[in-house]
Amino acid sequence: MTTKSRLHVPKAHARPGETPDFSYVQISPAGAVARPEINAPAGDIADLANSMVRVLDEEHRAIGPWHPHLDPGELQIGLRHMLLTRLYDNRMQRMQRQGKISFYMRAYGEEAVSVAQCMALRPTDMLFPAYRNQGLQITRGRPLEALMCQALSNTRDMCKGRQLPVMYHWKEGNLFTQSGNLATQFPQAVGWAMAAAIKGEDRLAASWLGEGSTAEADFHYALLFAAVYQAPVILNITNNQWAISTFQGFAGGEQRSFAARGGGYGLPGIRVDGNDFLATYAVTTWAAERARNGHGPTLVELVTYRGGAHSTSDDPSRYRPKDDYELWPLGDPIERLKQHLIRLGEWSDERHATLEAELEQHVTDSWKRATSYGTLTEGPRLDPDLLFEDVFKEMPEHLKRQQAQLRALRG
Amino acid sequence: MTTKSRLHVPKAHARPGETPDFSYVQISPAGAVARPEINAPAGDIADLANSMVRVLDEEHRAIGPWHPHLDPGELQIGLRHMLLTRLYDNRMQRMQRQGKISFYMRAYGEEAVSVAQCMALRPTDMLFPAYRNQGLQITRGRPLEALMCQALSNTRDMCKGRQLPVMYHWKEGNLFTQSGNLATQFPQAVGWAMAAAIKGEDRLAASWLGEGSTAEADFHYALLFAAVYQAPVILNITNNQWAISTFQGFAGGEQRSFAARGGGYGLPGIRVDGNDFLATYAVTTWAAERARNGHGPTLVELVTYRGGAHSTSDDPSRYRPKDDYELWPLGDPIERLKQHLIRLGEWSDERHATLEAELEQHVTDSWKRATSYGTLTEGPRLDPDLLFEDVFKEMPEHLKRQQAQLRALRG
Amino acid sequence: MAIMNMLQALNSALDTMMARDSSVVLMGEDVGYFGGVFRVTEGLQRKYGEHRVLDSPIAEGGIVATAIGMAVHGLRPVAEIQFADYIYPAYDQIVSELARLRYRSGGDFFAPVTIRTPCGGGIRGGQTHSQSPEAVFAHVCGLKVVMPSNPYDAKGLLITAIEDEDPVIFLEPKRLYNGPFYGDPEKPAQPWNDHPKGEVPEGYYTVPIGQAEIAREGRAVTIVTYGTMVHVAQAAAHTAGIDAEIIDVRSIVPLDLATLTESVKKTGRCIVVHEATGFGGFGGELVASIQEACFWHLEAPILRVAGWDTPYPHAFEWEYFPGPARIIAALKSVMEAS
Amino acid sequence: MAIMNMLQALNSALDTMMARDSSVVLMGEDVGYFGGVFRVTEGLQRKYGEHRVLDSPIAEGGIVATAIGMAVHGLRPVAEIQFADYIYPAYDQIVSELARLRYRSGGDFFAPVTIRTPCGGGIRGGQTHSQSPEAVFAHVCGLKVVMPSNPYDAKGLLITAIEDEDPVIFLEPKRLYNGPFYGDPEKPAQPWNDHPKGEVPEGYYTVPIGQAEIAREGRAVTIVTYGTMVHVAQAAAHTAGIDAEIIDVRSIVPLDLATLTESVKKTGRCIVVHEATGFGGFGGELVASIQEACFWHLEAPILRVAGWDTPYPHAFEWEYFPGPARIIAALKSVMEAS
Ligand SMILES: Cc1ncc(C[n+]2csc(CCOP(=O)(O)OP(=O)(O)O)c2C)c(N)n1
Ligand SMILES: Cc1ncc(C[n+]2csc(CCOP(=O)(O)OP(=O)(O)O)c2C)c(N)n1
Ligand SMILES: [Mg+2]
Ligand SMILES: [Mg+2]
Repeated sequence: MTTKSRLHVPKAHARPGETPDFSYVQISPAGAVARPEINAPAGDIADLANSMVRVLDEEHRAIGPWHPHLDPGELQIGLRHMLLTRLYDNRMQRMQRQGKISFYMRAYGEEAVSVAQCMALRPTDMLFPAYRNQGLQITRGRPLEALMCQALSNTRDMCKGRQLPVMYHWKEGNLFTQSGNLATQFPQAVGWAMAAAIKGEDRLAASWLGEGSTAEADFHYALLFAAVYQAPVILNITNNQWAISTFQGFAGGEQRSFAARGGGYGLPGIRVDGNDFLATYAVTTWAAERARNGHGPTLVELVTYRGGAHSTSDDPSRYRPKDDYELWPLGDPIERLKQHLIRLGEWSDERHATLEAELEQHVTDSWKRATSYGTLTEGPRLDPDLLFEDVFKEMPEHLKRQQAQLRALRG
Repeated sequence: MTTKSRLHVPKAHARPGETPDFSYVQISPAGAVARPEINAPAGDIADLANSMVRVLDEEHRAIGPWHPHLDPGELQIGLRHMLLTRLYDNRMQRMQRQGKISFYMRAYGEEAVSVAQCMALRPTDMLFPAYRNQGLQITRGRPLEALMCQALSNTRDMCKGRQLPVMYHWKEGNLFTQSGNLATQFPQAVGWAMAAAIKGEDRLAASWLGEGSTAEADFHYALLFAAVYQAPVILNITNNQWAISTFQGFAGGEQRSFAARGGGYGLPGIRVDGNDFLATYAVTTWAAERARNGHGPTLVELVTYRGGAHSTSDDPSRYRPKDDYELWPLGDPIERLKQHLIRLGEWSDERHATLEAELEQHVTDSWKRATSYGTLTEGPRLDPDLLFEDVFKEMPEHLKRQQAQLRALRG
Repeated sequence: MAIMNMLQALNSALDTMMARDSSVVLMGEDVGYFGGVFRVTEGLQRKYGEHRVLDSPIAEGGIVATAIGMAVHGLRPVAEIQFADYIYPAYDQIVSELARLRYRSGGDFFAPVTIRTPCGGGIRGGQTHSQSPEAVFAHVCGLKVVMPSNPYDAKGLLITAIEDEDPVIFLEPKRLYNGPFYGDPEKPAQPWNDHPKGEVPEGYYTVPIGQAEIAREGRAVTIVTYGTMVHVAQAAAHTAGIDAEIIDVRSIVPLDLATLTESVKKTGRCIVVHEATGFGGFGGELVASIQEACFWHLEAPILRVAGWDTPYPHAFEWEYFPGPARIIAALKSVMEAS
Repeated sequence: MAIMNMLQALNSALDTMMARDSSVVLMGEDVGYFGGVFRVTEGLQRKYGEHRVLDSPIAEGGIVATAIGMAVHGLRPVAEIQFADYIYPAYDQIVSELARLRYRSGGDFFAPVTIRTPCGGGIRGGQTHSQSPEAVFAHVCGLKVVMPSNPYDAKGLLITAIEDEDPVIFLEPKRLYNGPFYGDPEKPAQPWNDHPKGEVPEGYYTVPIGQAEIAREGRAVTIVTYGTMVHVAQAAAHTAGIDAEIIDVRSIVPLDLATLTESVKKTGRCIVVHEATGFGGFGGELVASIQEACFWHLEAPILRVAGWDTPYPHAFEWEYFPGPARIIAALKSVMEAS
């Protein structure tokens, strides 16, 4: 049967033992893509989905019409948030290995997505993240300690022990509760944006999902409803090339960019170098201005790479070459912004080392404080009575009975 | 709240009492659209989604590169099938009004879609219809009587009384069972086509749904899986402008053609005048050749108009102008093919009248035979024992018990 | 007070709430300009504008998902799913999201969405316009689930549902829209005029979620039921001349177990009746809970009368429907047991 | 015979069937090159090629829909849903299509699709990697639903499921993949080596769908359960020193009611145990059916022990899990009743 099959089966660029081959990634030169007006009709700017907006060139200069002309101070803040995200991630991964937390997922290699995009939005904009957007929390100023308490499911866990690590939320920070179910947040963000429009606000919603998650129905619903009602929303696809072991070709990436999905629905799709902090910032600003000025939704594809394992439960050496990330043609977002700042004369290796040490210390201090509120295995524990709360606003009789039963059992 | 709302709400072209305004329908002149090679890559032929393939011009001549050069004999067969579809529909609608059947849905105004497309495919190709594709059954030679028995839920009903009228199927005719749930057939057709490819066959699958149904998740799944595995399938959208009372704008048709959805997934989308028998035939042939020759799936949008009510439960005068269909710019498919044949010297009003009388008689005879096998209210009835069959291949104990219970009740 | 059928009562509930609370918005397929295929939202777009009564794409999952987002931003969406048979494309958003937002976010986020949908058979709708899926929602913690059996309750419960801070699945037995149904399709349809529950206040009032109602008092046996079957059970008890107490559950979640068990302790016998497929249906929960609470009072096994374990077939609608004959048979069986 | 854990047994079932029948194809997220996140399909793509072991897009609804189409064209697809918690996007295709094709087409079309999915908690998976959704499938007529509790049954039932002409929802209690679990998370994990059901024939054999198994004989009380809870019930009965008969339901649909009721008639007492949320769960069906059939033999109400009516929380996994303490409490309660 196999031999006569005519089915097309997408191919990964390389498997373990093979040489990474990233020739499939279509890359535009920095500065090459024009920046349309924010009121350009979707039909006129379809090419944005097939090119790649880039600002930083190979010499780490910022060039072209998308150059956002940020202050060096802002760039340094961006660098700091990205670095903090990475150091936080690394520490948490280690803590998972040591059995302090049950599970973890890093954003390694894709830190610019959350940090640059969040900086381009207003604090009043509502964000609907996926699980690899911890950078949004950090950029909005969430204390690491709060994130750690969540990952520890301890007595200060914002989720009251109910969610896996990394499933954060922050009501005051306008960061929505994360779901274990992929893509569900995408059309919810559209609904939020529809409500903002109905209320006549100029706030907007933004959401993220992985390229693998674009296969879910919720991706389609989001694009459709956003287009039909012209909702003020930015729909972001973090294309890090992998969905666990599955190459982006199985999500439809062989045929076409993911940004190109937008056009058919009538919303502009724009593809950007997601490891280029400046380009990512600029594209997000452009999409936000569109939304805020009543020109509707935008679909953004951020081309990046999942530098590490999918999660602490994963072992990528089983399905892709070990040196993949080193050979990834769009480089590392932190390194690239660092070099750009150095080139601007606004940064140095020494300052970088100092910053890193400072942030490491910050992570250490935060961890110390966080663990003082308990870990999965030690210290104070959340009250098991909480198990029955928040199923409903008010606890119905049957849950009260069950709560009493559990209390009795615990003696 | 309403006053400050910035939400965009799609608008119908006209409401009852207003003058129909079809200026929103983008129409290409007959013969204007180029016919690409069947192996043209999707990316190169994106424009097919934004133009409209038409062959019959205003003078009823067939012109341009899509002219399929069919024998007059074949055209006459097409005319016959379309006319039979219409007469069948009209009779069944009357029979519903008389209480002989519980429900009915006509294909009035869109007969060319099923008839021309079916004629362009091979009998071995597997068809996954929606509920307004009775023309597929008729074109494949299904006796009307069989369709009527289904609509009557009588003793010869292929569905054994289980489905609403119009929910036909025909296993020997390679016509899949229809669902009351919109759009579910679309990705199923893709799965069938994937199996055909795995088996190395050159058979293909085709499926249909309404433009309103493109909003369902299954539409997205179908396009995605078809594109990823390059399945030999033709995915047809019958855009008859309405989904019950809801104008196509609410399905995303304001922004863009429905054919344009294909491009983002990497499959060619092609828009065709669905009331032009020749154009519809030609486009389907082209898509079929693509699929059969290993060039993958095609998304076809057939632009047409729902000339009548949604179903016998509907009253369109509540939501659209009464004279809508008369003013529809693409005319009537039967009338247009008839005039073309007359112009070719291969038809006349007299022959048409004779044919109509013959087919009316055929409908009458079929109805007589069909009703002899029972109606909903009279004559022989299906054995209620059948209620419990076919839930599973073999009836499990609990259903046997229930069957016995019902038998006992019936005494 | 006015006489209303169930459609009018539901319309009045929506109208009342839209007038009182500008955050209430309606959405669904054909609900706007047209007023819904059953006309429950008739006139409301004209009155409140097309920004508060939204026609939606045919995408049940998208409707619920965007309703969640709207509710998170402070609106009170009432989403219509055209038929309960078509709610499954939204099942993931309902089960994984709507029902769990509050829990997973430690109480910080929640979405007070009401999902209205016509359910049940008896209108020649065939297998895809007749389903009663209450069981697949009742099992999902975090959802409230209600099913009214008359205009008065329909309006009062719908107002309560819209005001409720939790999501509510609001199931409307479509066979009751125009009048009560006593289980005999041969008899002419009855209007709500003659029924005491057809009298409905014009303005605001509520019927609490979480309370069953005794629809008929009796001492010999308890019939626990809801929706259309409340009336069918009445007819059956009447025909059989059995002094049955009939309890209209009304609120499937939370369930008013106290009212149920009190009755069964009194009568010592019980049958559970619903239109949905029996196997794995909500009747199982009712029987299990009642037998646990009332075991020592029971003089006969609790029997269930429910739809057969098949789809709802077009031609055999009345063979499928758990009508008076089956209820009477069950009543007799539990009455005779000893 | 070989010693296999449940992962190996499932893999062996797939391997056996792929070798015997070239129409068997596998599909699912990460099942191909990688061999599945739990490694159930490990090595099979290498052996049978990437046209018979397909990596799928992350679209559960699309996976089931295309599997239906494939099955209609004569293939025998075995689709993996990565976690049972993620099966809901496919719910419509399963409920409205897969379960009903044969019925609605008068027997002319059908789709023998097997859907495998890991279910249950106890692996620190939090609220979205721990669910047991058997009840929302058991209620859907046209589906068979099975849940094995050991490697021997897992392989035999999976082979039967693949050969079955009807669709089968195949639920794999993931906590049992590597060894039996007796309910105490503090105790070191046990391998399947020492368990008699860890001995599994290398080749083809079947375990029938529709037959329960007596996992432990006893005379004092019947415990009706399935999946992980079979072992937890064993431990509980052992600890409590109660002569319980434990029935492993195995096949949820069709249900082997005869084996259940025979046991309960013998013991006169019964508890029903499952991991899923209790309210509206499959336990209700079990209790309702058993009390109906065994009423006159029952010496105590039938009690249910199940997951609390909340999501499965990460930090309170073991407070949530219906472990030995709760089972023992229920056993004592029914034993003492009189
Ligand atoms: C509905 C659903 N299906 C499957 C999964 C299991 N799963 C978790 S992450 C993942 C891969 C997601 O890949 P992608 O969307 O590309 O995001 P990335 O991990 O690359 O950031 C899968 C399949 C899930 N969480 N939810
Ligand atoms: C899943 C689902 N949702 C809703 C419905 C109710 N419904 C039946 S037909 C219809 C309109 C379909 O419009 P379209 O797809 O354009 O097809 P047309 O009737 O125009 O041929 C609707 C909403 C349904 N049958 N299935
Ligand atoms: Mg990814
Ligand atoms: Mg239509």
